[in-house]
Amino acid sequence: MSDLLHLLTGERAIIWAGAICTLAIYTFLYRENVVYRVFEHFYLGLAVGYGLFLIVSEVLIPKWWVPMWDQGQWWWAFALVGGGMFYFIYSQKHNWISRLAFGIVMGLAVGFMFQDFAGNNFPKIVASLKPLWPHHSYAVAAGTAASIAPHTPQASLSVSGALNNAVFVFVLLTVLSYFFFSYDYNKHKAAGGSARIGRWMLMFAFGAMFGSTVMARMSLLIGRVWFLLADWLRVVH
Amino acid sequence: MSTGLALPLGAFFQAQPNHKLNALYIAGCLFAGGLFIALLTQTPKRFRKPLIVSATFIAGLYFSLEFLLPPKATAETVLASHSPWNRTMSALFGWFLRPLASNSRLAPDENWLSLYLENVNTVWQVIGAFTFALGLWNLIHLHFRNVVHVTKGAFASSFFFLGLAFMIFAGYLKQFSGIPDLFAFATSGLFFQLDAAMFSLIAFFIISAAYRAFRIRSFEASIMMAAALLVMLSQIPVGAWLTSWLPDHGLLSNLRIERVGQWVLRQPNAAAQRGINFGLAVGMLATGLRIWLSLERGSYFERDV
Amino acid sequence: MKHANLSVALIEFILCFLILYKIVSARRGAELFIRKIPGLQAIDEAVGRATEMGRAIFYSPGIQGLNIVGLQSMSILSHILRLAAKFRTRVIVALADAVLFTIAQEVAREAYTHEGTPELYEPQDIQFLSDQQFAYASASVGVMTRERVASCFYFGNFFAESLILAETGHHVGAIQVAGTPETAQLPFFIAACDYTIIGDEYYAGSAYLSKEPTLLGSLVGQDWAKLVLIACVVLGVISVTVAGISGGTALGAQLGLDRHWPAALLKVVEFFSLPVGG
Amino acid sequence: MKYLLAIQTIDRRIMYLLLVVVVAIPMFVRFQMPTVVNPEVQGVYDTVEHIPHGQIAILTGDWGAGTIAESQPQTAALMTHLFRRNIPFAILPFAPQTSTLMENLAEKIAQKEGKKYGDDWVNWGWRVVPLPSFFKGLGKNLPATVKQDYKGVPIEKLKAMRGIKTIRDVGFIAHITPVGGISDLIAFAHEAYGVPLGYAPTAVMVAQGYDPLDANQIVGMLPGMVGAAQYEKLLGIPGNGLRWSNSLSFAELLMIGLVVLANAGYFLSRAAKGASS
Repeated sequence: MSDLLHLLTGERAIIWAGAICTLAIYTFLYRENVVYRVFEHFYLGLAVGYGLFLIVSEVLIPKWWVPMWDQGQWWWAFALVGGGMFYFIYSQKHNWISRLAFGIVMGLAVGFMFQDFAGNNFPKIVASLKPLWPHHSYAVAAGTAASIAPHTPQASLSVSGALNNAVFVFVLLTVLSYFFFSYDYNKHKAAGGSARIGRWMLMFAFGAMFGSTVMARMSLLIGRVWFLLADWLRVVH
Repeated sequence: MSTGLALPLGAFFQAQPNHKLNALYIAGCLFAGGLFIALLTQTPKRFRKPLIVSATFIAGLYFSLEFLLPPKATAETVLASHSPWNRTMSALFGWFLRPLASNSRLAPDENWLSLYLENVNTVWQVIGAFTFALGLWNLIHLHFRNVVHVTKGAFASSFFFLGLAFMIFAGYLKQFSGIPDLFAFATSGLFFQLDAAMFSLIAFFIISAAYRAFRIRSFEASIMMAAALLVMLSQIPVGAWLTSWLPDHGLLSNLRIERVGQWVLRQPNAAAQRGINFGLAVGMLATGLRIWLSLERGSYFERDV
Repeated sequence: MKHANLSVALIEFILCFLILYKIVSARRGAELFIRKIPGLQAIDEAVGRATEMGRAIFYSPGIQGLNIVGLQSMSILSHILRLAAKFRTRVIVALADAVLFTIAQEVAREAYTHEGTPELYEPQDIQFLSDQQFAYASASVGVMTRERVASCFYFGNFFAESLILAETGHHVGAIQVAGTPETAQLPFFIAACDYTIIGDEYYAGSAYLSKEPTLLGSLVGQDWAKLVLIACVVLGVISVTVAGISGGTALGAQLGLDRHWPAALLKVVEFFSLPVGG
Repeated sequence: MKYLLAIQTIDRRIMYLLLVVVVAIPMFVRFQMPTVVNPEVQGVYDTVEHIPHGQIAILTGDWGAGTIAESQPQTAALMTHLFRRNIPFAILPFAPQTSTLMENLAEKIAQKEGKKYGDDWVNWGWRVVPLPSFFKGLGKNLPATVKQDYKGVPIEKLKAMRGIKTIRDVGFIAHITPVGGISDLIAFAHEAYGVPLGYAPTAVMVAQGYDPLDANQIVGMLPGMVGAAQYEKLLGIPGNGLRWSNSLSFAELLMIGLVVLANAGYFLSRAAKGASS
């Protein structure tokens, strides 16, 4: 029995299954068809089962059941009540109780925003403060320099560095100017011009992002083709 | 929380080593919870909205305050410093800073609220896990209907159940019987493979998308195309080979395509992204603020409860 | 950053104050101007086209759960559902999160009731697919091709699956509108969709579509907040530039600027970079 | 005219077929294209080169089978480098399959380099933990926070972890990922404790990586497969990274070729139309 299981789940079996799955999905490239449809639904079932498995084995058992039952922390039973509140969404009469639960979840979710905002943006504001004129290195009065983040203005700045900084600040400001919604660009030509340049800069950046992503996406395919040729068909080594 | 209140509460929330007693306690919890919900169902209409509003606000307060209140180290610094600013601060907020600085349970970068971070996170995770069945039920219901009513999708839908049953069975074997083979097969042989195959479809789609979109039709499309081609060329050895006749050092070396590509990514691209992200951050802050203070509008938020 | 320092708290307070102040003044009836956002205008066109063709609309709020982005997506969904209900056009919503799924059901029921057509609400059209990224994508493209949807909307947090969805939508001939705060996915939506909403136009969506004073006020407040950020950057750039010139050049030394000016100006930079928790 | 139209409307299935063909060719035919090392790759290399002995490195990641072609050579290159420098490292996977993939890879490289589990590397195992509190724990008491490795062995018993008390004994963290998430590590490991961070994203996340790189929040970056190939070059061990990047070049050339073709058709047909009217 265990031999059979081993054979059915051994390395070769995994590779064969993988190859069949891969080819089935790839049929979609030609057109939607019954093979794809079958594997799509099979995949969906596996995915939902996998999600369920993760929730049970990684959250509910170690974080809820074990503390509550094995370690005697009985108050975890309240979590069941909390979770149960969500299910009132199906009650016509007491629907609002689920709203209370959603309210708490939303509250917790938005509570992060201050930390998120500061953590992600303040270092970037500092990094945007770039000198625009070349200069030699110099010392600053004691007590100020130590706390200044990496972009120490004390280092010297070359002409090309200053130019780079100027480009950076120019793009940053024009792009920001594009995102003003309450400003009538038709009335203010200068601001409108800045916003238009901002949009061009955005398109340029998007092009660059697209270009740099191609590499990643091709890599995925390379991984798959390698799998099919080397692991499955064994025609390359 | 004052120590006067904390002590009895702490004594009450003790782990219960005795399984039978523990079961009793759990039953008590569930009973209390049921009572609580029963009480909620009796809440008069006019109290419901205020209740939701305050629950949302209080829930949001925890992480906000944990971040915004100073940690122990700051309190110590302010109290110890003699600068006029810090002296004013100690005079004004001494009642708050002194107990914070003298609390021995806290690490330098913690305040009182930091102590509960892990617990709050876990509770959040556990309660979130309980909601999974909401979606699962919908899927099962939908495909079950397909199969039973033998609709057009019945054949395919039956494979949904096959996959689901297989994964649950394999997971069960691994988790509760300690046989990992089938689960390894279900994940490494099927699920992860399907994942990888689906993911790699993007490689095909990126070609057809680029082929269609990158035409010199408009100025904007042309800029986008130029930047994309430039960056793509700069990333592959052939690109480097194209401009390898340029010197390695000096002014002209900056025109080597790999350097131009680098420059595009590091200067204009990074700046543009930073611009977008500043805007997004403000948008997130505003939307978050509206939700937190229950100022948000739209069907879901305005409905009567 | 683990705890706010004074400058963080101060700036965040100022930004929040501006937003709230504008919300309050808008609620009191202040007149507000909002410029046109082409991508958002296209929503009506896309709904109209599905109606003309008598085919369904596909809506995806991305693969993340209940967060600020997801809730914003629900506001946009609500607008689309109401429009579609008016024209009696079917909308299929594909979800990847159980909690958001229940909210979407609520939003749908609400939208159809609001338009006086509660009988059109089909619970089966609000579908939870999978919380696994590519299983979700695979099921979504399956639905899109089989239903031959006429319009697709993608509003929410998208990751790599963005292009799978958008290219498939294009191949089935749908008119597509997308918007996401995930900057990395914008290029793909721009390449494959007919209209793409960029950056925080996403957060402007609900305000723009509903013209609700609170939301419009918030949008104007956001503009002011961005202005504050721009002012910080400009002020900082001027400071470090002058500091550099006066501290690092002979001219600066000659003018006696090297001692006091840089130190004073660097205070501005320092403001943003106090040590963590300090 | 007909041809001009045809090259503007090539059927997508033909393009897909061509793509598979050009990707497969370099797998059959071995050859080497020239490789130039970027400064951000050099940055990671130099940092690893200077981790003081007595400290450990942490390799975090959340990659899976899907991005194996990028994440695996990146991880392999970093592991090889750490092994060769005799710096023990800990694997901290953020996804269950990453744990297995990274562990298997470490085993494979260890065999080649003559290294042993427990002495030269450990696997802390996959854990669903909120990063903030986990890193806070590492800052206070590392062994008490990690507790045990993926096999359940208490980490104090592992030689590699001897003398490691807090995160301050961690000289380098590399994050190998297809989904980003570096900002969390920046906030909770770098900003909070000053640990140098290396970033090995898949190419898709690279553009976003330049932001923290510019702000000096990370010491460097291995951009996707090409980054791995460059790292392999620095180490002097040609591996899959270098080989697969040939396929990559071919695929990108195909794409550039198609775009150019389409535009040429578009341009010429417009010119032809202009001439006839």
